[in-house]
Amino acid sequence: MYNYYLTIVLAPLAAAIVAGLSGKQLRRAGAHWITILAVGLSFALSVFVLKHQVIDGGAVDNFYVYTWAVTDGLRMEVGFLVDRLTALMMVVVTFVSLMVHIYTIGYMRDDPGYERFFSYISLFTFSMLMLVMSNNFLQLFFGWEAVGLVSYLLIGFWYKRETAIVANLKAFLVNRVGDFGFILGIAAIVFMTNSLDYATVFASAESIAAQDIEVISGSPWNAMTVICILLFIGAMGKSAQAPLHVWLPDSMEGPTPISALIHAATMVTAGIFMVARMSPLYELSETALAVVIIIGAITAFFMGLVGIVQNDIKRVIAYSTLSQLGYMTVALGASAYSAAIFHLMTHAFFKALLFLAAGSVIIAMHHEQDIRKMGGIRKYMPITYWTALVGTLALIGFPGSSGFFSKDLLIEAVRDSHWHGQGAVYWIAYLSVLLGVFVTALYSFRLFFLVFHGEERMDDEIKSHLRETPWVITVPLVMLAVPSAIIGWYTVQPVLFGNYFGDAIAVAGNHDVLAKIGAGWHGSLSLVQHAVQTPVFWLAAGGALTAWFLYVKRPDIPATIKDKLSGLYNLLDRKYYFDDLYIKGFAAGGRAIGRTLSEKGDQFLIDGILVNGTANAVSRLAGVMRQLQTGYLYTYAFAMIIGLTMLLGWLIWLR
Amino acid sequence: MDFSQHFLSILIWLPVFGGIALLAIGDRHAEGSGWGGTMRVTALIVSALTFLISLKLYAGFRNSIAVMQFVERVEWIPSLNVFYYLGVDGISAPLILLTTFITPLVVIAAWDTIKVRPAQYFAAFLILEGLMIGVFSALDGLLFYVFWEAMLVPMFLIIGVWGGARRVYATLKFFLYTFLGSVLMLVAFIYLYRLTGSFDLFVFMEVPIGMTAQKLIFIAFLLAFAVKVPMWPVHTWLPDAHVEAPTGGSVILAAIMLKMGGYGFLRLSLPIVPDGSAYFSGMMIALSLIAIVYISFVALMQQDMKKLIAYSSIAHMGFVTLGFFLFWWIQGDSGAVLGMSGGMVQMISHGLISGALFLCVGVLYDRVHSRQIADYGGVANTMPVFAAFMVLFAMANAGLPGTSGFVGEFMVIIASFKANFWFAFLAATILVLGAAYTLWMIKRVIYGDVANEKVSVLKDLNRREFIVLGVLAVSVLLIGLWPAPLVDMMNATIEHLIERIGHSKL
Amino acid sequence: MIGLQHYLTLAAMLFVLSIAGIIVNRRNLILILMCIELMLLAVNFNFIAFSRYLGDDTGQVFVFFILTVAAAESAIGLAILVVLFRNRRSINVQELNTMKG
Amino acid sequence: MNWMTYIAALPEMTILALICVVLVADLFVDDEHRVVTFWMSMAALGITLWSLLATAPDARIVIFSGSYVSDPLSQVLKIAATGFVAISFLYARDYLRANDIHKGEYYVLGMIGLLGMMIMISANSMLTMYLGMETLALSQYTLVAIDRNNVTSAESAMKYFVLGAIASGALLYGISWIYGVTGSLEFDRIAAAIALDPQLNSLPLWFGLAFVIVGIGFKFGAVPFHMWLPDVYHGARTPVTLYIASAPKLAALALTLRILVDALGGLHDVWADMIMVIAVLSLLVGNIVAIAQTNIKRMLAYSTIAHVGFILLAIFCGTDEGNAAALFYTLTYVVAAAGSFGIIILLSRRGYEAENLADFKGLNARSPWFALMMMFLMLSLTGIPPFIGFFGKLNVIGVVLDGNYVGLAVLMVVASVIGAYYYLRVIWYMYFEEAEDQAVLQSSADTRLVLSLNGVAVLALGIMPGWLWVLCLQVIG
Repeated sequence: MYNYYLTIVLAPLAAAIVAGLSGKQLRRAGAHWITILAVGLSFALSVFVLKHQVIDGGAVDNFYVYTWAVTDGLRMEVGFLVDRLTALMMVVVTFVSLMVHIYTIGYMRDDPGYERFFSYISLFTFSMLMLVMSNNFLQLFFGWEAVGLVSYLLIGFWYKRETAIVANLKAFLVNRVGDFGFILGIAAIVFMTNSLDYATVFASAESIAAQDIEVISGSPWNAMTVICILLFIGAMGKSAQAPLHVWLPDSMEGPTPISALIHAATMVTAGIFMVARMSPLYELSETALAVVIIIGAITAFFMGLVGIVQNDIKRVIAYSTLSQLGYMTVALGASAYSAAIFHLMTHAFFKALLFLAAGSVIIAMHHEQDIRKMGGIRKYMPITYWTALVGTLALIGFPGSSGFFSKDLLIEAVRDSHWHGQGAVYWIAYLSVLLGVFVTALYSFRLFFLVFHGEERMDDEIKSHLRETPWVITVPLVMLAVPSAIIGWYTVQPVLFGNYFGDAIAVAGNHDVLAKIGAGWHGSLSLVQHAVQTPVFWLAAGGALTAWFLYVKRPDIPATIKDKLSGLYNLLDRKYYFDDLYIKGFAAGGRAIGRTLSEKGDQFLIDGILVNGTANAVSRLAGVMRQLQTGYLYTYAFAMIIGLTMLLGWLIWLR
Repeated sequence: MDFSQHFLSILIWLPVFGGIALLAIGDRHAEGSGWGGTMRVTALIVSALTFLISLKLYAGFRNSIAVMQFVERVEWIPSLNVFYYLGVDGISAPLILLTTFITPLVVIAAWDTIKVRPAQYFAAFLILEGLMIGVFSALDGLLFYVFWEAMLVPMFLIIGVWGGARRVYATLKFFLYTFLGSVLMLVAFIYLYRLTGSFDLFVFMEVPIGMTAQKLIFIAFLLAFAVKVPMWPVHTWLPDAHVEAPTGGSVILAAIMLKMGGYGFLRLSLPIVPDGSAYFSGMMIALSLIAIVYISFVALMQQDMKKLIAYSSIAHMGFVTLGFFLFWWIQGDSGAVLGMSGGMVQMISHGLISGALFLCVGVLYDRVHSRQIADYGGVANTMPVFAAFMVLFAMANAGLPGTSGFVGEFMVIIASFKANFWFAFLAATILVLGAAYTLWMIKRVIYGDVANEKVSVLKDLNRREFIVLGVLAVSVLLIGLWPAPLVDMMNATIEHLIERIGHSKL
Repeated sequence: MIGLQHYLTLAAMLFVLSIAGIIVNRRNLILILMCIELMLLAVNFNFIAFSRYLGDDTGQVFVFFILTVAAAESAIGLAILVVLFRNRRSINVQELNTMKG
Repeated sequence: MNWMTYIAALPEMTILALICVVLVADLFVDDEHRVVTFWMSMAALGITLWSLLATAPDARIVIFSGSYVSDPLSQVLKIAATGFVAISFLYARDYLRANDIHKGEYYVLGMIGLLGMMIMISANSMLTMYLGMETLALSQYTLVAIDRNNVTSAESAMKYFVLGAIASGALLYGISWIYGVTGSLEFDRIAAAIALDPQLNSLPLWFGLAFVIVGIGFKFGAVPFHMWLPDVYHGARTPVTLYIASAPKLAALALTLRILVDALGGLHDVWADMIMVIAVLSLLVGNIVAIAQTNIKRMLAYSTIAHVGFILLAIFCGTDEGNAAALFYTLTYVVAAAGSFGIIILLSRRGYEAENLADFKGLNARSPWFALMMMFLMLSLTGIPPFIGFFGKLNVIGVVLDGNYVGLAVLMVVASVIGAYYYLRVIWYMYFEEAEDQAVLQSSADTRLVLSLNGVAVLALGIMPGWLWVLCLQVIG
């Protein structure tokens, strides 16, 4: 298998390098063919790996490729850990990536940076694979930052746009704040175990949990809690959990394909994956899990609300992504790691689908993204319409769709996670995910109706050549619609209850909510049949109907609501003033500090007073002292006599 | 004769005499053939030859042992018991390789950008190279000091003759700052000489010294090295020197001269006065952390690219000193070596990265004749290849894994966590701040729409510039992806050093 | 009875007098030259007194040398004075300050 | 008694005789062929040098009934002095010719001065010392005034004369007291007397000592007895300044060593502190005031004062090694000083004194080689290795640290950092500034050659300083 793994990882890298360096020599076609072939190869092999892992029950592979550096007994190496979790992620990543590659041919057809784009997304595929296949924290961090880099490059892909380059800087810095915690977490792990290797660290998890770290001297905190929270800060940055979520909506400045690939399907889920991967650690710190679940819950509900008031087609989906990531995080917090990963997978499909559909619409609309200028597109773009519908239904969890299984069971899991106690933590988490369903349905269908139904609000010029997009775009849509619709039905049982992940994910006995649910499991069909009995179903339906009523039946109402609840509206419209806080608060504050230190500290105090001050003092002294050299003979003589008398005086009195 | 006996001497004197030869050739052949003139070619040949020879340093270097290698020891001043005593170990060898590696690049970079007295320019650099190699390989206190001081002169001239508008102020500041620092080191040396009757560094390391004396000696060394590194608050010469220096000057200054300070700490302060170092280690760590945080904020607000990079150098060098002085604070058995090798790796990598960044600024300066960030914007539109390089080096400067910039910082942060959570916390702020100031500059210079007509007519890299930056890019990535060779080179030495400073000399 | 200390005191007084003369006088260079002579005279007094007191003649030998040298010295002094006067038509000490600082 | 012992004084006799020859011969040389006088004087100096080498004693010989001594120290100092006088003659020639003051007197007086120095160097009694001193001083007064039509030279000559007279008066007065207390004039007998009767080591003797130190301080130009130095350096024509700045420093060193060490070594703990005070003052005043100078001759004058501080601090330690360091420092300093004034002369031409710092602007463009030489000299004066000046400082700081005067050592290095500024300013003018006048340097080949050798010497000596240090230790020990 060793060579397969290497090929999976290196093929995209090689393609990226070739496409990137060769530049114009190899034509546009050359660029996309080589990258698509490479990613296709990785996908094929990943599928093979998955099969090997799942069907053939192949053993977990954990080996090192090469030693990065060894010093002070700390081995820093690069290696792969491939188990069922990894395999699943590999398939998801390579599949979505492949779809996006194909889709890009159409989407970026007439963009000057064509080759560059393909090189970037292949590079991304490589980085993401490095991340998920890593078997140690160093490589994890490498992949972690590498995907951040590619994301930075791709958000700023259209670097002429001021908004784009602001957004990518913002994205990178916010992610760096997360990584700041992440690297401290890694440092803490090394401090505890003097190792970076997953296996070694997990093995000594118990002993870590038994120790304390004195972050603030005098108040020892449990080492495991510290580590887990520090690591989770990293996850918050990467998976855009509040309050580090601000970069994701802005990241929509990038081309749509990467919004689908990076900012919906794969990179943003790295945090979820990481926590799941670290489950052996998190299981040992309920405090950390509580933090995780609360953060997740807040993100899930409140970001969903913001989605309702957005008018940019991509931003709506972006906020829905935030909300869905919140769901996954909640699942992690409830120790339902499998559920989180399961939702991650389904979400990857239907959210990528939605983004690509949105992209298809955007192309058709000639890069018009404001949904208020759309409407009634349905009859122009049937394929896009139907695939988008599938995606939306999956998103709101329509019974039978992939989203249904993942979300419904995720919520059940949260409901049953009583070990969080019956206190605030539990209820905040449970209610948020519950109400979140309604919100999700509302904004999803608002978007859907505003875009595809209702009157046609776009101007005639655009309308005149509004038509279905070419096959390179629609084929990926269909290819993604299929799994979005059905994959849940078949995979839910094994993934959630069939101990699919085996040892990859560890759950403490009293945390194992899925087992409890699994006890009452009667197969996908019965779940679908009983869907109507769950509050989830009715909330979703309610949301959908509300959307229908507001945006199809009575399009005039929203305006009045907006006026009535202007306070709330502004709060949402301004995204809870997070951006203002960060830009006016931190960014400006940092610059102010910098200016002060630079002017008062360096220029005034050190340079002005200490350095040049001394120099000037000396030269001024010189100016004064040369006055003593009056040029008059008698002064000179007098000086000599002074000297003489000093000597004599010293002799007579001081000795 | 057997050259391997005089290997280091060749490394030192080949460039020096090459430089003298250049002075003899003079500018008469400045223009001449398409080659760009006899003396340019000579300069290139000499520096390249030096580099090729120095490769033997890597090839013939035995990683496993901590003792000095390629040793040469001849009487120099018998009456003062001074020896011409050279040798390298795992600490100095990488730095010498860095020196011989950077100098040819500087020569190429200056190929036809230097118009006034090119011969003297190249000569200054070659002589400087030789003297710097001398500093790194001298094992006799006086010899070390001779190289250390003599080094100032070429740099003084480089900044003063080929520098910018305020070059005189900058170069005098540079010279007097460093001179003040190093004369006190001289006093310390003489004191030790009077104590031991020898200038041999290893004798210095063996001789027991009282606590008070150790403190004073440490202070004396500290002044010399802190100025060179430079550490807060004796750093203010650096921005001025960098801004005014010609590109090559900035590169050498940032890439190699700053490393002298770090090297001095390892070669002299720690082993000669371990107890003094222990006594002051807290202060040193504090200063390093101040450098990292304070200077990063200062860098954020710079309007001049060179100033910004200069400040970022100070901040990054903070990691070096931090890593070096963690030893006394580490809890548990391991971590000291990690911190120290982290500091060393940081020195090498910073040498490459800051050098590369200064070269990038030089590329822009040659075209637009401005270092002000405000005068640029949207360079990527007209210079895509250059933009790619600059972004790469910026990312390296921001410590992106996979580039050399990450390696040292990672090691030092991890080591400092073993000492104290807050050390690591403050050190790790470089992740955010470093990215902030570097990428903000990138945003304002590289990205965006074409800012003005100057930018709109920019020509992309020519072959010469491409080679220089390309070579650096490769090396940055190489170290980033596989630092093992570098780390292995110094492991044994550093372990030995740690073991040595573990014992009190009182 | 007049003893050694009286001679020494006298010599000291002469010495101080001569120095005072050099410092206080701000008019005439000639006076300075005379003061110098006076100073040497004080020295001679000392020597003679001491040699008489010690009963050792070298002191007096020294005095002869001093007298000779003093003559040469004043000759050169006057020569310089002449040069000075030729150049600036004045021997005023207070104008002798073109070089200072 | 054996006349052959008087061979030891052969050099003095030789030069005296040759002076007379040159003096007479010069009468028959007209101004066009004045260079003949030059060559004759050079020949005279050559012969003297030969006689010095011929009579080099391996032990201490005392003749003229104890008033003249010839020992290795005196030999070294005399050889050096002769050499430097020769060098200054060479540097001076073209300048004098160009400025119509090419008179035989310069050379004759210069050689008479040399004779005075030799006498001082070999003096073994107060009387000899005084005579030598006056011989030197009188010839120097005259040399300063050699340009009869120059106001400033006349003025500085007058200042020099008056102050010098006061100084020698004070010295004599001190000598008279020492004579009175110890009853002797010969150094060794004075020392013996003090050693014999500790009672003598009391106020009267110290009283004399103080006056003697005034004389010494004046000869060296140590603060506060330095005031003549800037004006004389400034006012005198550059060749004369060169002369005064070079060889006589050796004589002053001899004066100090002979009197303070040979004669009054027993009073070390008394004079040490006095010397220390004036040395420190010289260090500070010299270095600081030099910064404010715009005239390079004045600047070098103040730098001389600063260097004297170093020399005196070495003597202050009172050890043999200290004295050796002082000797080493003086020798090396004089090499650099002679070279620097040589360059100034080189830059000057008919009717044009290149005595302002600004005149050095852009020298690198006009003559890279001599700019390089000047840089060497300046760096040597600054004390940057590998130039010889550094080793001088190294030794002095060493002996100071031997006495555990760490504070002094720090003071010395800090002072030299301050000093670095004005030396660097010369380099800065030569290299960083554009030339103001583009006139080509004209001077004869031999001058250029020797000047180059002089410049290279500070580097060569710096690379191989060992033998000189050994020599100094030997002649002192």
